[in-house]
Amino acid sequence: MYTEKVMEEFTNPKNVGELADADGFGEVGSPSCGDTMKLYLKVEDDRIVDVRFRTFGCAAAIASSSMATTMIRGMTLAEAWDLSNADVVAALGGLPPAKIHCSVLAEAAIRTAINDYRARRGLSPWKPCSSCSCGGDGCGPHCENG
Amino acid sequence: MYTEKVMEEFTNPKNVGELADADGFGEVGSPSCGDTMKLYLKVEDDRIVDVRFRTFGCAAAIASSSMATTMIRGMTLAEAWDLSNADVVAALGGLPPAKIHCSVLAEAAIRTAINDYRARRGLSPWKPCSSCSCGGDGCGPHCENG
Amino acid sequence: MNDQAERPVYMDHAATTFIKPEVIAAMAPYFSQYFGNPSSLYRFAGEPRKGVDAAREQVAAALGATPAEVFFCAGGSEADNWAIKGVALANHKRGDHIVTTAIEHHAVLHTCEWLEKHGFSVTYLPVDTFGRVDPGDVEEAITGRTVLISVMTANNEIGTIQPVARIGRIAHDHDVLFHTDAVQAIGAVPIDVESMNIDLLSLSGHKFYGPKGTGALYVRRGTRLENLVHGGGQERGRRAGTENVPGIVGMGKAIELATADIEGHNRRLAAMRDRLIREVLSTIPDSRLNGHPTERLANNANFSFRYVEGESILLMLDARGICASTGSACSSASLEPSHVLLATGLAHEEAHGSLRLTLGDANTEDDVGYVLEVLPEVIGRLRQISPLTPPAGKRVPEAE
Amino acid sequence: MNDQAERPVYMDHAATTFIKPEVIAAMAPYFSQYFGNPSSLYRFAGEPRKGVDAAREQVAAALGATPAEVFFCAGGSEADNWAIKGVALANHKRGDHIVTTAIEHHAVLHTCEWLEKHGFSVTYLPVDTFGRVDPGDVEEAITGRTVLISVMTANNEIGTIQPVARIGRIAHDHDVLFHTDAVQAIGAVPIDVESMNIDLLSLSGHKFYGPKGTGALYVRRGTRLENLVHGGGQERGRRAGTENVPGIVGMGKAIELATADIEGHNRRLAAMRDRLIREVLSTIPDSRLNGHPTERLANNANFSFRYVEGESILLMLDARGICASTGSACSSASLEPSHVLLATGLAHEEAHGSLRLTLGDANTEDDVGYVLEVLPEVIGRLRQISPLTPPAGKRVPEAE
Ligand SMILES: Cc1ncc(COP(=O)(O)O)c(C=O)c1O
Ligand SMILES: Cc1ncc(COP(=O)(O)O)c(C=O)c1O
Repeated sequence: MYTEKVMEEFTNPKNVGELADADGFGEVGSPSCGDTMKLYLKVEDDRIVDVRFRTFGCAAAIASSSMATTMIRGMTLAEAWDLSNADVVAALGGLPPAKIHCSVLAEAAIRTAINDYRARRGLSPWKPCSSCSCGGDGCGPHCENG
Repeated sequence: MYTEKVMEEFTNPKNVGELADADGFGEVGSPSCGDTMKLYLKVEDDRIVDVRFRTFGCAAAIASSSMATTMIRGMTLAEAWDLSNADVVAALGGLPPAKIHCSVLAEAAIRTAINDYRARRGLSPWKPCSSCSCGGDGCGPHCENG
Repeated sequence: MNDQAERPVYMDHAATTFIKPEVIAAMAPYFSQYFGNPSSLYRFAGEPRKGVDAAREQVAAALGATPAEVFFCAGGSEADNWAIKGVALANHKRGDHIVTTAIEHHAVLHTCEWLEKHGFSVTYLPVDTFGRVDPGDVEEAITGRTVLISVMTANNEIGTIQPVARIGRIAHDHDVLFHTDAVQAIGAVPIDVESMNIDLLSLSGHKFYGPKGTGALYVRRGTRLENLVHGGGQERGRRAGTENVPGIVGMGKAIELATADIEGHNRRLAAMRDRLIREVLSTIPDSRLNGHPTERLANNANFSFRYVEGESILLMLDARGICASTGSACSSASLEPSHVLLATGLAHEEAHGSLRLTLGDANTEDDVGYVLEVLPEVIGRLRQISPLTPPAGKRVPEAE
Repeated sequence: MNDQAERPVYMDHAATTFIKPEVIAAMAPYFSQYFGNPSSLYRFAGEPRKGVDAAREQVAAALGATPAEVFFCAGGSEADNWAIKGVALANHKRGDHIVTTAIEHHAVLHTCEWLEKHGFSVTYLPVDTFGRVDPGDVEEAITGRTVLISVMTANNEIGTIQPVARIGRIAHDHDVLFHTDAVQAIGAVPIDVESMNIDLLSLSGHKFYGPKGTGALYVRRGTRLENLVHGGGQERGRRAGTENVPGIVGMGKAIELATADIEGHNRRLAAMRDRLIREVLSTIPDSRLNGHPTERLANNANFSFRYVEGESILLMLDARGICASTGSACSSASLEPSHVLLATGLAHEEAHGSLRLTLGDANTEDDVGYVLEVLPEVIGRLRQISPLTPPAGKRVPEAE
């Protein structure tokens, strides 16, 4: 059902934990819906220098959390914002169709944490393309409408 | 499906044929219904001294014909009239429920041939119990209502 | 009885076939080693799941379909019920009329009769003396309310092959779904659901050297179809019930083998069939061939012998170690003559005297020779017993 | 992964069982030697027919029924569909109401939902926190239009055994037919259809060490029931389709073995189950037992672990070579938490963290020991990952 890569990330997830001095924090999902994720970011010079997560959910949710956090470590916030769940799924070698939604959790947590970081700095939040009129050509950091 | 006895009677039926000088003849059934039997009786002193049949039908019909004709050989006409299909079935060691009706063919042919014999002698026909009001306690030759 | 009785000459492959050793070998590990439930999440369920997936590909390949269009079930009867009820109930807002033929298997006919009790109307098309449906009749029968046409690929009793591709074309021209019962046709008639415009197709594993209790329904992508068996999410939510993994694997293997060389297989069986037909008709008077002279299954020979009755023929042959059939196996306990033979115009008494010999992979020319030796004797013997046989002058010569 | 991965500790016998060697041995000759169609007339069909007859007697004996009341089909799902649709459709002039419970298998629930779409009304009775139905509720739910009560003998997820005999009594007092899905109960709960007033009962071979794709429906003599699969005259005209002879023979053998010593079997499994329950609850904080403390299947242990999710538990166990389940096998691909756990009053998050361990004949105390070693580690590990786990002070001690 799951790829070997998924099972590897799931059984040995990276970046599990909390950051007491996080610069950005995101919490998404609700346990009654099945998936919950908390994400902690440490940011230096607009770049993610440390990241931790905790996830309640199925193997796909945990593996996506591990993979996504590994991928954004070292990225600029703009790069991290652009990381889509499809990128995470690809890095995992695919997910069963019924489990794709689990990878959205990590994408959402990252964006929530980035906007938390921006809010703490007094910056206006970036918006996902779907909530503006850029037509999906680029939004958030790159978006004229942002 | 069939007992060994049925298969024995079927594969080696006794009394197959015709009697050119029959004293009684009965023909029952119709080929379009599946079963047909012709029965020839030779009678001496009210006793069946020879009997032959031809049957078109399934194995049960042929076996019943063979068994019934073997049983009535040597019987008085009254005894032969009383031979029921149940007696034939019992002698065959049983028949599948769906095939019981086949044994009725022989019973019917015997009675038809006996009444043909009686008609040729100017005697009134015997009736099966079901067609009189004796209540089934005994009919035909023994029946007060006969 | 005779020597042959122990290991009979089996000529009833339309009733059921033996399982090929390769099929048994393919199934074997799934009984004990890979016994897991394919729906389970752990790795131990991987082998059973892979087995089912591979079988789905094998079935799809045999039909020119995609694996996503193949749904496993428990046999040809279930597949027929599912296809016909499923289409009828799912489309009843669009229409309530079904077109089928008078010579379908009971799994189709009785299902149609059930639908008639539930508000549908059904046209049972006639067939010609060879058992062929006229595609023109199919076209004429279609009304604005027609939701389904169901015509079998090949008949189980007389072996007649129907002009399925032409009927499929007509169905699609009129935007009506087309189902075909291909239970007898797999391995004998090349199937391509695309070019033949087939929307639903039933098959049954034990008719092509696979296991009993296995079947499949091909359902063209996008076809509206209600479930017959509701429950768990197996078969992508369309047929509930824990998968019969060994059975499915066996059926997959069997259909692969059965369709690997249809032409060669047909050539071999048709040679034996044609010898049977030729010699029976020439040595046994008052005999006739039922079904189509050329458009017939390569393994099927169906005769009528006047003056004698089918079950008697069958049991006399059985006593000589030959397994054959009269009418279809499942109705052989009934007293009605075959509805198929009657539909081809046979009188009751001719229909009663029918014999079906269906050849299979293990039959040899020796088997054919033995049947050709025994059958005339049997018919002769029964004609001696029968009151319908014409008198001596016109009488059939006694078989030596 | 670990050593155990190759030959896992299998504790998912409610999903499916291995086949006992005696069962495989019983089936073997019917694949090749006795491959004939039991409906055929020749002697070669005698052995298959006898095999089916003997299996029918074995099933009847296990249920306290007569062979004439046993009908073979292809599994528990088909049996459930047949029983419920069959009774509903055959009795719809007398009524249109069905009483069942919220915790039935999907084969029952989805069938009832289908009937609701076709004009029937269905009462889904609640259960208590242990998953028990109150017979008083059953009685109250009966109306003048009720034609059927369907309550499972034992639940597949939490193992709770229902007061079936009392419900049967109530059904009969009110002249309503009573069906029970005994798929999980065979070999674990002694069944006597007479004293328990059961009119229809479903069973499935692969749940008691028999073959997959086999099942049976017990139908009390005289019960009005429509066919689900129409066609040939098999199963005395009530279930069409060439009989799956090897499967039927195997199921007969399996039920004979499974019911030979129910008490001894239960004693052995219950000892292991009780050890599992005792030690899991005492070593893993924030864990609870789902289902009834005593009225439960001897092989079933079902837990909820707070803060963690079922699929994760299951796959971590799988990585350590343990096969288990969360919710029912067939719905494990779905994202909904188990309808059974929700019906017992669990919150969504508790229902999500459930684990079902179901023991079987091959499990040993060593297996139990291994699970008791691995499970606390797995739960501990997942709780480390989970954001719901309470902070360190209140934290679960790390499993060593
Ligand atoms: C209680 C119950 N009923 C019905 C079924 C369906 O049985 P099968 O999968 O054999 O069709 C199952 C098995 O999953 C079950 O546990
Ligand atoms: C043409 C046809 N359709 C359907 C069936 C039913 O198949 P099964 O008996 O495997 O359910 C048969 C077999 O008897 C058949 O010959």
